[in-house]
Amino acid sequence: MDWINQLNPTMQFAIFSMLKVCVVIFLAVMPIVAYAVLVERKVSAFIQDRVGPNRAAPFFVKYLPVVGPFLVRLGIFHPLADGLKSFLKEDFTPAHVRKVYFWLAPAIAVVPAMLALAVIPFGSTLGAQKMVIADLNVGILYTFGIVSLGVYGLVLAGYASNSKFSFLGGIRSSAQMISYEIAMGMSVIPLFMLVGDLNLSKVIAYQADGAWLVFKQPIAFVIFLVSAFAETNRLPFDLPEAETELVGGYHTEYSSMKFALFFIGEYTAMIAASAMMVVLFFGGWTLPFAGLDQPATTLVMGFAHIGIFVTKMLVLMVVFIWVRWMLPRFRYDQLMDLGWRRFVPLALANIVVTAVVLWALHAK
Amino acid sequence: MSTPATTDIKPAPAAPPPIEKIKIKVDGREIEVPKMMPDWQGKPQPTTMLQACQLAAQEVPHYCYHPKLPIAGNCRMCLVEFGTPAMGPDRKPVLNEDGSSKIAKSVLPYEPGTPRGAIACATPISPGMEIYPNSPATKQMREAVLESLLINHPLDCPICDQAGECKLQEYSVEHGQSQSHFVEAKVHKPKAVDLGPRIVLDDERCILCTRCIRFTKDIAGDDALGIVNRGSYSTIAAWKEGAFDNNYTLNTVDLCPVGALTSKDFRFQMRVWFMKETKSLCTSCGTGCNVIVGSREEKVYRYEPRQNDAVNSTWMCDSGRLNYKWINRDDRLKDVVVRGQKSTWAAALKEISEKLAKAASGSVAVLASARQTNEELYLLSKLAKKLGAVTDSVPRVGEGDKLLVSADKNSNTNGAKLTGIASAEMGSNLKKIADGIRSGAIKTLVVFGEDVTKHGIGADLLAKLETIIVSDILPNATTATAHILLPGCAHAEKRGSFTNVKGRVQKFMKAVEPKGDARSEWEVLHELVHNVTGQNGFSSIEGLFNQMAKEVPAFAGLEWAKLGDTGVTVPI
Amino acid sequence: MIVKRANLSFWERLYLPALLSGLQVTWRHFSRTFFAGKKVTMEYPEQKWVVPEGYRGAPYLVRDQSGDTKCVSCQLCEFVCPPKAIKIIPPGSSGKPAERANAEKMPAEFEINMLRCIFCGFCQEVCPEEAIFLQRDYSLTGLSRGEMIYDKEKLLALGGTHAGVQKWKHKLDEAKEQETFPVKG
Amino acid sequence: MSQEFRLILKDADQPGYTPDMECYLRRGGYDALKKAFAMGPRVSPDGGTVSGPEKVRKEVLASGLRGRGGAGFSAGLKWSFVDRKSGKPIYLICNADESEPGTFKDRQIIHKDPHQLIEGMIISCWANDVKLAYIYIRGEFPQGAKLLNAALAEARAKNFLGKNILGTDYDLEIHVHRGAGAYICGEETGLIESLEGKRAYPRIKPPYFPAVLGLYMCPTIVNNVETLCHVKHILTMGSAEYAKLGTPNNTGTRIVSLSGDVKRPGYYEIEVGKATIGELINDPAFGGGLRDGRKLKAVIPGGSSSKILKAGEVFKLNRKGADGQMTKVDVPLLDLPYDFDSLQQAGTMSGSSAIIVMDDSRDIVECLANLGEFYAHESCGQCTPCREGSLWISKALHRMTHGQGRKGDADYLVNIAQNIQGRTICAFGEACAWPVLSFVKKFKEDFEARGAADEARNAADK
Repeated sequence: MDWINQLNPTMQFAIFSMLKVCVVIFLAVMPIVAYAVLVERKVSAFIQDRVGPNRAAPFFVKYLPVVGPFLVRLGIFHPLADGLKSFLKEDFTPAHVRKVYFWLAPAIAVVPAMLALAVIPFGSTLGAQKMVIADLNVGILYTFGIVSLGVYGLVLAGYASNSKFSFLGGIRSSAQMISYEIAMGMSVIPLFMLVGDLNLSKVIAYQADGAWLVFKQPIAFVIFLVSAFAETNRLPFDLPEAETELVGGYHTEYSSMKFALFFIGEYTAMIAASAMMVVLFFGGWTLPFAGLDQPATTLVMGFAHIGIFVTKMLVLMVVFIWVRWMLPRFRYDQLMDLGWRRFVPLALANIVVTAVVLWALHAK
Repeated sequence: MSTPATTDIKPAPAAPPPIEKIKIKVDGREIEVPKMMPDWQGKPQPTTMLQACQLAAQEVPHYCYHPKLPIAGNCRMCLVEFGTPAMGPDRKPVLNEDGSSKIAKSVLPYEPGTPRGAIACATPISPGMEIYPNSPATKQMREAVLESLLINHPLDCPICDQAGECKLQEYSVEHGQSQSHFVEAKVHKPKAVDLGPRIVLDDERCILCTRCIRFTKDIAGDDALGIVNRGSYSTIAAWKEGAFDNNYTLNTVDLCPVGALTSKDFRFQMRVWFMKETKSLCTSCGTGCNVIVGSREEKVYRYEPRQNDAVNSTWMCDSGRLNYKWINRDDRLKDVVVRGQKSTWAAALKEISEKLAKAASGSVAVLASARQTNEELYLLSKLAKKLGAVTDSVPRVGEGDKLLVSADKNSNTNGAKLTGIASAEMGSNLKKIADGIRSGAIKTLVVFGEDVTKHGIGADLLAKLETIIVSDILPNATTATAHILLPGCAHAEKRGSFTNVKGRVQKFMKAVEPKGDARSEWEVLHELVHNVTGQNGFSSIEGLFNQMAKEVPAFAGLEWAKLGDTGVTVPI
Repeated sequence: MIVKRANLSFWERLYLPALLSGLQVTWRHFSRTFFAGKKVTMEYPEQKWVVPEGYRGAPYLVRDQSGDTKCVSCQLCEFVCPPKAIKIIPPGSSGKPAERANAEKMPAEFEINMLRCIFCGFCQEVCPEEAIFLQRDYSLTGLSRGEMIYDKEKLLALGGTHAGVQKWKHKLDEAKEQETFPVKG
Repeated sequence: MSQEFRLILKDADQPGYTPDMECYLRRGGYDALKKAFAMGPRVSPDGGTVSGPEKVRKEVLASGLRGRGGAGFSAGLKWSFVDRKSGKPIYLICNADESEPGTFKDRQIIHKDPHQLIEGMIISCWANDVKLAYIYIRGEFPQGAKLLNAALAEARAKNFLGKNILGTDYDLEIHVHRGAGAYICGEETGLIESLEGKRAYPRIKPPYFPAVLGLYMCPTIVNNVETLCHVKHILTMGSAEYAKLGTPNNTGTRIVSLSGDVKRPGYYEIEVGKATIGELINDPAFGGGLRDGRKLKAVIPGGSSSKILKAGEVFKLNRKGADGQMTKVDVPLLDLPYDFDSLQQAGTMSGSSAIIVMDDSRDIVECLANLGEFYAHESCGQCTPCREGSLWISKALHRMTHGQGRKGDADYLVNIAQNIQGRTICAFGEACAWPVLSFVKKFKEDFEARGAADEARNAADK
């Protein structure tokens, strides 16, 4: 491993970043996306008294005596089949679309969501490496900046499809995501007023010292949570797709892998939102007992921290899924009303109150 | 109030004697009806209650009555309750308190409480009469008659060709009762009786209205049908089995209000409710009988006569009616063929246009068919005029009869004459054309819808020609020799107009799509005329007709829209 | 009718209790299925659904007791069929005579496009001969579109026999009793 | 006690009387014709003066002679309807198609005294300016047709027929036409159609009133055999004298055909209204009573198509009292005078004056079934209600008489019959419906009991 040390620090940083990106994206995010879909299908099935996917069985299953059928019934292989299917389906480009944008849109839908994950500290340290791809000082600003790009994918898809359904979906998504970005952004300001730093690792450190921010800023959490639903276009805010009204919304005209990219984008955004919430409100990789709130000193602890983080994140994702089968879709005016007339004033008020409290505490 | 007129009033031209009107009440509404109305032969006869009800827009159901047949009055379906002004012992009308005359409803003489109906088809109206076509008594009479008609009816609508246009079905729904009291065994009569070469009779379905008998005897003049047996066992029969064979037998199928008489040709072919009905004309002879083409999914299934009192009343001959099968024939010309190679319209028309534009005056002969429409013949004559071509068409003379069939077997002889495409004596130019070809003066021959080899221009002459342009519907010796072959349309596949032997210009509509690549000749010709003469015209049949009406003196003043469904007579 | 909106209290207007109860409902279903294994799903190819009486499955043609085709090619089903799945070719005047006595007509061809069929049952309802019945088949599969167009032979084979009133036979019997009726053939 | 009064059949049954000319002339035959011809010079119809034929017509009208065929319509009035200005020839047809069940009076005249009919016809023809007349005789009367043809030949030989009859400028020819055997040929328009060579389908009225549009679309008079015979007697006796016979408005004599369950069935000529039904049945001069031990059940008073009268019925009749006022009087069946008006007031008709007597051994349903079968067989089949209804009635009755009756069959029959009467082209509808209506009305309990018994038995059998 000497050759690494012989490189200059910039190159080293680049190589490690690449490594982390690859590991995180292809070993963590993609499987999580794939299995999140399975979980979504299974959970929804259970909530609806069904059994969910339990059919896909690759050839080798028959050689696994007890485990094989169990895994099949669990639906473990369905995500694989889904992925394969996405590649094999006909990639149809309708004649009437604007081709460049049409091809561009799915990529734009995925990339920002993945980029947002870069600043998430998903563990303390593993050896010498900090478990974050890019430990930026302005992590949260970066996140918001990147996330707000996500809307372009949807708007472009809607525009490029040259279809009324897609177009309506695109328009709705732009209005919805811009609206809730404001509430979301304002909701986290009190956090940083408390922490005094924009680096997300610092936010975790702050929480490790005291209580989790969800307890200190419950209003901020509620606004952030709801806005996260809206930002990720999840039910009850899935107006851009709204199957019952718009066929498929912005992705009506998409098929095959291009469609799958939208899907991946949505789930990645969900992961990013969950991860962000874990970092901001639930103490990140820490647990307030058994000394788990200090940076890892051993490899075991490092993996444990990653495990803690991932577990918290998955729980939040299940909440996403759970809520989906509980609430019906909002009407467009209700959505706007909630965003602009409830959450924005509430977030503002939260900032002012926090500021006043902080001023009062510090004035002593 | 009014001052006496001071200006001299010129005596008005003698008006036709006014038709005397009678005031009667139909279903409580007072209307004025003429005292006399034409009967089945068109002679004025006292207006009947049924005619009065029709004028009052009140439908009186009937089976045996037909406006074009003598009245039989045997079905009793048109029984209606009625009343007449009551007469006092002094033979003066009894008045109500308000001064209106009191109406005595007609009752059974021996049972004064029971209303007595009169058959509306034969009972003349009288002043002050009141007709109750919707009264409970009238409805009860209809119900009873329908029940009687149905007790011995086999109710085999599922296998009956008439189902869907059956008056028994229609009236049962409208006027019948939902169930019958009848519990006895039905009377059974012969089924599928071979009445004549084109007619099958199902005696069980017959309601013995005798329309067929009256038509055959009084209109067709062939007393071939009659009734045998008595009472409920009565059956229609021809005087000898299979002897009902005049040329008008199929009209009895139209006349038959039920499915007793069915056409062998249409038997079990297609249910009538699937039929698309298109107003058209029969092209089998010069009479130009108005027909309705029944088609489904681009296939012609039958012709039926359409009423036009100026041409065919409500009848048509069997030979004309059955002359539709060639439309569905498999060997129809379907492709544009240029010198044996399948081609396209664009290419073929371009070539023809160029050839004709270059042709020297007099080197072209145009042979049109007197079975083409006025519009086509007009366009052809325009083209011929530009080219200085010799033109003619072929006369066809056959046998006519007294009723409808004309001896002229061309459907548009007068059209060919009036548009100037035919020579003064049709067919006299044929020899001239033949001579022209023989001498080499005529180099190009344009033939529309005729087999010239049968009319004096044999294969040897055709071989001499530089270009033979043929448009036809079915293959023949001429189409086989054509250099450029254009597939044409049957009249059921296009729109246009014909001028019949009496000079009546009548239009017909498109019933089915042309087969294969075939295109309406007038569209093709329109394009050719435009290419060759440079004249622009109309690309719609309406516009084309109106343009023709302006340019052809005989059609002056006509318009497509003015032709209506029954046509307009022009001087010939 | 105008329904007045209920006046909600502040607590209710927060909608939080409603949200919680919603979560509770979904949780109850989730846990019942996940832990107790109660489910409504029937796992189809292994478990076959027993079709109840009156189920509207695939329409087939039936034969009568004597094994004759009941259909007389009246084409009412073709007319009434909303998706135009039925196509009947009548025998025509020169077509093959009917197998059974007295009813002169039988379809020359009878096709149902099972891909088009919506199993509405109009054909059965309209049939004056009780010749077509929606039967209990719900699993119709084929590898090509052509395969899914069932012809007369197939429909009759699948339809089986339906014992009912033999209308035409009854007519013929009645007619034979009446001696004046000429019975041919 | 009533007596027969023989006018038409006065000579016929005398011993030694033969139907030939000699015998007829011996007894004053053709005197009436001569008397008629003597009534005045034949002048053209537009002559203005009252001509001889017109005098005869007036005589007949004044005599009050009513048609003996069934409807009982005034013969003189019928003649007066004839369209004499059309310029078309006028025809006279003698309706000898006597086929009403129970009726056998015309046959007696034709068989026993054909010349009487011929003389009556010649007078009637002369009175109506008829140049060609027909005798339409029933197909089942071959002997009658033979006798009539022989008689006509004799008359021609004696110049009672043919050109310049008895030296006048009057020409007349009479032809005998034999029907082929159908009840409906007795209907006057059906008869005309049959005579024209077509199916005997009655014509629709309007517009085909025989007096205006009859045979070959010319004005036509159709009279019954007996009616035409009476014309001769009116001429012989004079109308005033003739009108004294019988009762007012019911003048003359009638031949009554008495049949059924009486001891002496047969034909009896009576003065109209001078004998009651009871006398006709029970008087030794007529029927001589029912057979021993039997009781009267019902009487059909005027041929099978007239409405039945039940034994013991009492009718309300208009009677002129001593003060000239009309009063309602109760008259029991047996006291009902046998004339046109009384029977009409009793709700039936004298029809062809054929009395059918039924005693208590008769099953009323069987009787009606018999009549129903006749009418179903004889319906011509032209118009719907009668064509289908008559067979329907017959089939229903056949079912009832074969143990398959139903309780509701009485109303079932009435319903069918009511849908026939008054809705048909000719009076056959009534002829067919009336027996059913009257039988069921008067013997409803018989029908219902029978139906109920059948139903109960059939239910037990199951």
